[in-house]
Amino acid sequence: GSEKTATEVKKGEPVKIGGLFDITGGTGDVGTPYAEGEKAYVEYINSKGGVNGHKIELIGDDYAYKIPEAQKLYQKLKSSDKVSAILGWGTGDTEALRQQVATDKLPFFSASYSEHLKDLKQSPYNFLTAASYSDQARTVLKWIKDNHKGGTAKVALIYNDTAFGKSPIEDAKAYAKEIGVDIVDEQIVDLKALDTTSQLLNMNKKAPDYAIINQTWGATSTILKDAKKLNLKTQFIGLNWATGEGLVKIAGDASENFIGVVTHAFPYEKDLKGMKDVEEYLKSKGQKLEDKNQKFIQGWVTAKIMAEGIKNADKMTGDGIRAGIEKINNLDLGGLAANVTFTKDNHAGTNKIRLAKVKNGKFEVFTDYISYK
Amino acid sequence: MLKVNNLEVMYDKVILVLKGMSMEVPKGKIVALLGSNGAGKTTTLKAISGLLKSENGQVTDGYVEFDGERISTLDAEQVVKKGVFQCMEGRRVFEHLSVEDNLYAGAHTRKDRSQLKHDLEKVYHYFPKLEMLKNRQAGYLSGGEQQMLAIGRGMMARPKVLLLDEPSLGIAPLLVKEIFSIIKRINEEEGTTILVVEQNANVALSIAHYGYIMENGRIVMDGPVEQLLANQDVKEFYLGTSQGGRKNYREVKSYKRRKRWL
Amino acid sequence: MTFFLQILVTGLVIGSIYALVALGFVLIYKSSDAINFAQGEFLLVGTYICLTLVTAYNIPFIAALIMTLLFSAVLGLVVERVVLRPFIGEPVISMIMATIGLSSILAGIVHVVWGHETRVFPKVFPEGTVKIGTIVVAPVYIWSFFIVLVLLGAFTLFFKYSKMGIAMRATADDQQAALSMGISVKTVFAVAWAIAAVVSAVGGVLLGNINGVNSSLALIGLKVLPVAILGGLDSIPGAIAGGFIIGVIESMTGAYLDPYFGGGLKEVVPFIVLVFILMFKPYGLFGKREIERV
Amino acid sequence: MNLLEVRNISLAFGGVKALNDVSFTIRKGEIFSLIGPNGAGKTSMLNCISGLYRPTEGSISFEGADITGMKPFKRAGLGIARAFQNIELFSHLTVLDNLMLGRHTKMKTGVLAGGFYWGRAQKEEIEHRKAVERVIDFLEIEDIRNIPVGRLAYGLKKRVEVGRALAMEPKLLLLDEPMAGMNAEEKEDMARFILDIHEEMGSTVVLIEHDMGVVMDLSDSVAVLDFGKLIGKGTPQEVQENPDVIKAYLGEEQFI
Amino acid sequence: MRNPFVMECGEFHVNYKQDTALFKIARVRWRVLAMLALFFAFPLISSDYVIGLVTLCGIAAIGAIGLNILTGFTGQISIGVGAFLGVGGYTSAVLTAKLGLSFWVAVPTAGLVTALIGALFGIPSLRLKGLYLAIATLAAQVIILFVISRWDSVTGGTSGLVLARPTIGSFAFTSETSYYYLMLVTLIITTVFTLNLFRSRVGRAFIAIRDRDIAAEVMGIHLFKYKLLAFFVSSFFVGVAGALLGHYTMIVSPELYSIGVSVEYLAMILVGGLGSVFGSIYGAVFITLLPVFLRLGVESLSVVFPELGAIFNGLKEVAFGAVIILFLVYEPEGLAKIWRNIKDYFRLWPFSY
Ligand SMILES: Nc1ncnc2c1ncn2[C@@H]1O[C@H](COP(=O)(O)OP(=O)(O)OP(=O)(O)O)[C@@H](O)[C@H]1O
Ligand SMILES: Nc1ncnc2c1ncn2[C@@H]1O[C@H](COP(=O)(O)OP(=O)(O)OP(=O)(O)O)[C@@H](O)[C@H]1O
Ligand SMILES: [Mg+2]
Ligand SMILES: [Mg+2]
Repeated sequence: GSEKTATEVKKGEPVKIGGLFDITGGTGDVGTPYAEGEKAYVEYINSKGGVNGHKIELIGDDYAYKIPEAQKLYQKLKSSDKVSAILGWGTGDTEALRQQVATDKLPFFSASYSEHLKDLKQSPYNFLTAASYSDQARTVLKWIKDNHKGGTAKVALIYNDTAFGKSPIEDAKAYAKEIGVDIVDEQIVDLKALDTTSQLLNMNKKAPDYAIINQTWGATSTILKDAKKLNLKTQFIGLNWATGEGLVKIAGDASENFIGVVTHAFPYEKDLKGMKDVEEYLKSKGQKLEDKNQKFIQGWVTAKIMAEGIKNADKMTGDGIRAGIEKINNLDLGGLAANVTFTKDNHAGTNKIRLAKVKNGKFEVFTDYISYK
Repeated sequence: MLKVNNLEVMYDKVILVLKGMSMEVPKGKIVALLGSNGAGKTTTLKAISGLLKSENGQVTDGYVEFDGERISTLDAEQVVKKGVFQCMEGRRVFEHLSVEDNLYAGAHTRKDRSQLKHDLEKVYHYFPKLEMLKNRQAGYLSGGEQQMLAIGRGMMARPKVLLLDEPSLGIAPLLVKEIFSIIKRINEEEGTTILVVEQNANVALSIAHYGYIMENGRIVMDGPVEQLLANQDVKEFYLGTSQGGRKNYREVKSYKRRKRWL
Repeated sequence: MTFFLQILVTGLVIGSIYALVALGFVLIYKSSDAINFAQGEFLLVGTYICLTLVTAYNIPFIAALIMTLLFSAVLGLVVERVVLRPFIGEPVISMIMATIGLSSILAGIVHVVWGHETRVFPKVFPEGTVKIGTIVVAPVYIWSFFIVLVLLGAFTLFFKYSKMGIAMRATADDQQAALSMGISVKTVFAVAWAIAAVVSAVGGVLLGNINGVNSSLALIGLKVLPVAILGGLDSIPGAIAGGFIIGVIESMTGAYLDPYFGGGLKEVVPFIVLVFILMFKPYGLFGKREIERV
Repeated sequence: MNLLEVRNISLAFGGVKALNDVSFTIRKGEIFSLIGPNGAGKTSMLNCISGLYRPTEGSISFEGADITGMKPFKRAGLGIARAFQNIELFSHLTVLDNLMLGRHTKMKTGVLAGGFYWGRAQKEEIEHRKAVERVIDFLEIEDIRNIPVGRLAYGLKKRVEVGRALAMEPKLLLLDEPMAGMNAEEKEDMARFILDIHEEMGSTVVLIEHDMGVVMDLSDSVAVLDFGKLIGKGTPQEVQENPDVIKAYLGEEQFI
Repeated sequence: MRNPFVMECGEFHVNYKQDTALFKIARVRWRVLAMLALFFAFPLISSDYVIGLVTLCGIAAIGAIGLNILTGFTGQISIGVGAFLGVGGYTSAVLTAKLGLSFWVAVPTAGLVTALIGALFGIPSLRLKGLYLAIATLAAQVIILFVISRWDSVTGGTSGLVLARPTIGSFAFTSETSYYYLMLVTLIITTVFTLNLFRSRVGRAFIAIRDRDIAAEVMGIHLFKYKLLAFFVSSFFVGVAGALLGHYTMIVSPELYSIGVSVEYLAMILVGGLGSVFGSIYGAVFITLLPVFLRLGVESLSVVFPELGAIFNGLKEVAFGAVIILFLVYEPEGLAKIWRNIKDYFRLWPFSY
């Protein structure tokens, strides 16, 4: 048993892409629409005739957010299905597979935007399709710096004790120092926290003007509710996984005035050019944009970038697709996300984000795509 | 009243323990069931009381009849409701319950709850020691006290038939006498029918009306007590006496007589 | 001082939720000596049922809650009948493993029926906060606090005096002997599971009102295990005390230690305290000790 | 010479005084019986001797050395072996393995040697196997040596338990009601074993038994406990005639 | 029916050495050899994917044997295996990646370090029993993971560490096949070691403690020492498994060692059979492959009913739970027992009566 993995795909044959989805696991609430978005785009592009005469076949499965399952599923995708690239999901599994995808030469997109995936030496086959968590945090800090009135802005960081949660922290602190924003406090809040009173009270002793949250919806909502209960004056700003329709739903009133980092468009931003394709696809399925949420768009966009890479590829192998992705230059995503550009020495597609504020139970985007640079 | 007919019992679908066991317990009498270790006495009782199922045992042939009704397919709790109550081997008191709660547990199937207080008094009347200990945790009682509790628990169920499995096990001689005299009194005063399984043949036969002897899964001898007491083999193997009165254990090394029925 | 009191009260009210969930463990353990690893999923199912009744069928909350409790009771009965009945008389470890299997089954069903989207209760408990002096508490927690106290009383009496309560304790001690008393072990288990499911559902509905409902709610089950152990697995007052103690320790650690350790100690310290206490009280604070005589 | 000296032992559980100022000595090579009503503290006394209970007061010495605070496993090393009132065998192990466990203190194989099972470990295993086979022969349990003890009938279990204690080649053998639940015939067998052990192996035996016939026939001396107090001791004859003992334990009329 | 009192016909052991042998009967010895040959030849006929899966099974089996030593044989329930796997993985990662030691030194060292930490967390077993002890091991799980994710300077914190595949000289174990052999040899050593252990003094003492600790103590077994020893030996193998797993997947991170992993290992030994060495292996294979087969099933069903994909994902969990329960109901003694039954059946076939 020593056959090589995916050989070159012949003309006219489908290109196989592997998918690692979380449907039933800990992040199933956002993983499910994300996976749907990816599948939807693939179906959409195939209905348009595929790319370069290849249909795309997305072979994916639920790994329930369990890393060992992800590893087994990856083995299968690689050895059995012989896929040429992978659409992954969480931070843990992306990390766990980083080395292997490099050995197996399979380009890998995940929904985890850890800064160190930028490091080409460590992770030559990983790509970041949206602004990294660190870039998100830096941009937020920059925005604070630019918009804060009266003295030096005091900022607290709230995150959880996982690779995901901690990912932007060091970079954020370094950047804050650089631009002259005070990081006055850090609080760790568990992803499943029932109560954050002690953290918030401690934080409040430092009286921060802003608190940047890198969490998922559940924990963010708990924080916002407790903050409301304790009547805190701090402005909370969440990175992309804290942001989304789900937060408003769970936190209710407490989410008013919360500011979120928006990496991908909300389906209700119907005016966006890119939303037309989505609408068209959904119509063909008898669905409406209103049924979908932002994570669907995120999946859609991710798959779209992958398809673009395949389009640019000279050879239909993992390596070839990587080269294809590296040729993407200022790909216009029709406003669904910031335009992306990849090169041989840059696998981070963008560092731009938008910011949105919750008004009357709805995220309203109030900036253009901005960046700290 | 209670009739066991040609009963066959198997454990684990493999080990045949009862091989055609038959016996009868007449109403209002005390019947003793004797037999060596592993003969299947406990198994017989369990087959009657429906406790086999929870031990992976099953009745493969024959039946048990109580008041003309077959009970060998019933669940344990139904058998108790019908009025057959087994005091299990080794006392099996509920260790973490108080003595009194143990007694209440015994009355679990009783419908006439208003009578409980009265019956409790009665148990305390037969076993005054239990009253003194009523709030103690049963697990810390001494062996004899636990045995009293086990029998008292049986009384609380007001059974028509009480099955006693080795009530003398590990009990000091004086107390054995006391317990058996109480068993006799319960039989006489309450009219409870009693089937008692014993190793201590002397004491069992001293209160019983009728006796059965079992070996290897079937009855090998039965008869009224007087008749059994007169039997040479019974004397030798169960009563531990021979022609010259009690044998001395220092001298038993010399010879062993074969049992005639083997 | 206000800071301290706020932290203390927060710990107590969170503790009351822990206590509620821990009660479920205790009830199962009291009748079968087993730990129910599906406790979290019971809680989840109950919560979803209530949620569905309220949101999809527009049934008033109280009525929905009562229906949920009835449903939970039935669920407990069904689970006992279908899944756990065969384990009567088997070693406890098999039973525990079966509950792990059960948790997977329930999680799967929840997923098929309700998906993974986070859902939210419509406003059931009054909005805003309750102020006790300078301290603020969310109303849900006040409710939970009182429910816990009521259940504590009710169950204590139940186990001490009722026929079923005695039968349940007896069964936990010795199933065979209980059978020989005419105690229907099946009924005992069924009742225990039904009650445990009901208690969990109450806990779940309260939790659901705090943070919305999705499948990760089930994780509370594992989180509360130390609470049940600390109090003593078979002790109802133990579960309550354990809940409050762990709640307060967590809250205090979060407030006073986390700042020095970079946070996160809050989740760990209860375990350290737990092991420490167990070394002195090997059966928890109020657990019955194994009677070992030779 | 005194093998064991028990001096002023008291033992209390909460409020319950299980033993109250009990003293006696056991001479080397005798069969010593401990009798008394249920709950008198006989088993508790054995537990004190084998180290499972720590007496609240008093001291115990074995071969002249004080062992009051010593852990049970160490006492086993000194040569104190025990068979229990309610059979405490290792029910999933075979008869052979149960007996081999009796040799535990006499063996040395550690984890590594055992795991790799190289020369010395194997040799030791075989050597002790021989010793165990002698016990098996002695107790006439050859045919069951490979059966897990959980499956054995009661009487055989009792015998295996005595065997396990014997495998320790004890200087002092403690037997807690070895004949309970046996019929006359089986009691005779067990009595024969106890006498043989005593004669052939020279072990000193402490026997707890409720069957007065057995006690009176086998013992060299007898001690009687009641409510944790020693109410009489001496030869069987003396004890049988002691009025306190008769009142508390034996009763006026004797069972056959 | 086979009479349990009669020995297998035609086999006589004339000395104790034969009678204490691991595989007493010649035919069994042959069968074992044949199985071994099969395992060694297996990669030649199989795909990388399957070899990879079997490698994962094998590594899990080493860990499961380790856990079984503690839980199945010594009766000390542990829900901390996950974290001990982590200790093994991390130790090896730190030793190789940070200190530059060789894999061949690092893995045994990882075993030893895990063993020591295991023994440390075994200390509560002095006083705690049963489920209470189980929770103390759960505490170990939580505490160890906390330390791992906080000790950034050594462990790389939450983002973990990257490991390399081992090398001998210029040969690197990068292929699935080569790593498979590495696993296989380790598994064989583990298995033989454990089998030996339980036919000699220490192993017997472990079982005695499980069956009846008080009696064991009276037999001269130092309970505390032996319990710690059981934690030590058990954790050693778990640590080795963790290290092997780390080098196989080439990554260690705290999220890999969650409580879920601990529960999964418990499931392995329960389904396989408590107190059975081969059972641990069957159980490890079963629990590792069950999701794979369920996924296969779902996939083939999805081809027929593509719309029902989401439902199938839920059903997968249902099936997983149901299989475990059915196992426990129909064969509480686990796969090992089923295997024995099959053997018994064939041995006496056609006279199985
Ligand atoms: N649950 C069981 N599973 C398998 N075999 C059993 C079981 N219970 C009893 N046996 C076997 O059945 C036989 C008869 O046992 P039983 O307990 O009925 O005997 P007994 O006459 O009561 O003996 P004793 O006087 O020792 O109590 C014994 O050989 C015993 O090993
Ligand atoms: N571990 C314990 N905890 C509390 N009380 C105990 C304990 N062990 C024994 N006792 C108490 O000590 C007293 C003596 O018990 P012990 O078992 O020594 O009696 P015994 O003479 O062996 O009686 P039997 O003949 O019934 O076996 C009893 O009252 C018993 O309840
Ligand atoms: Mg019996
Ligand atoms: Mg005693």
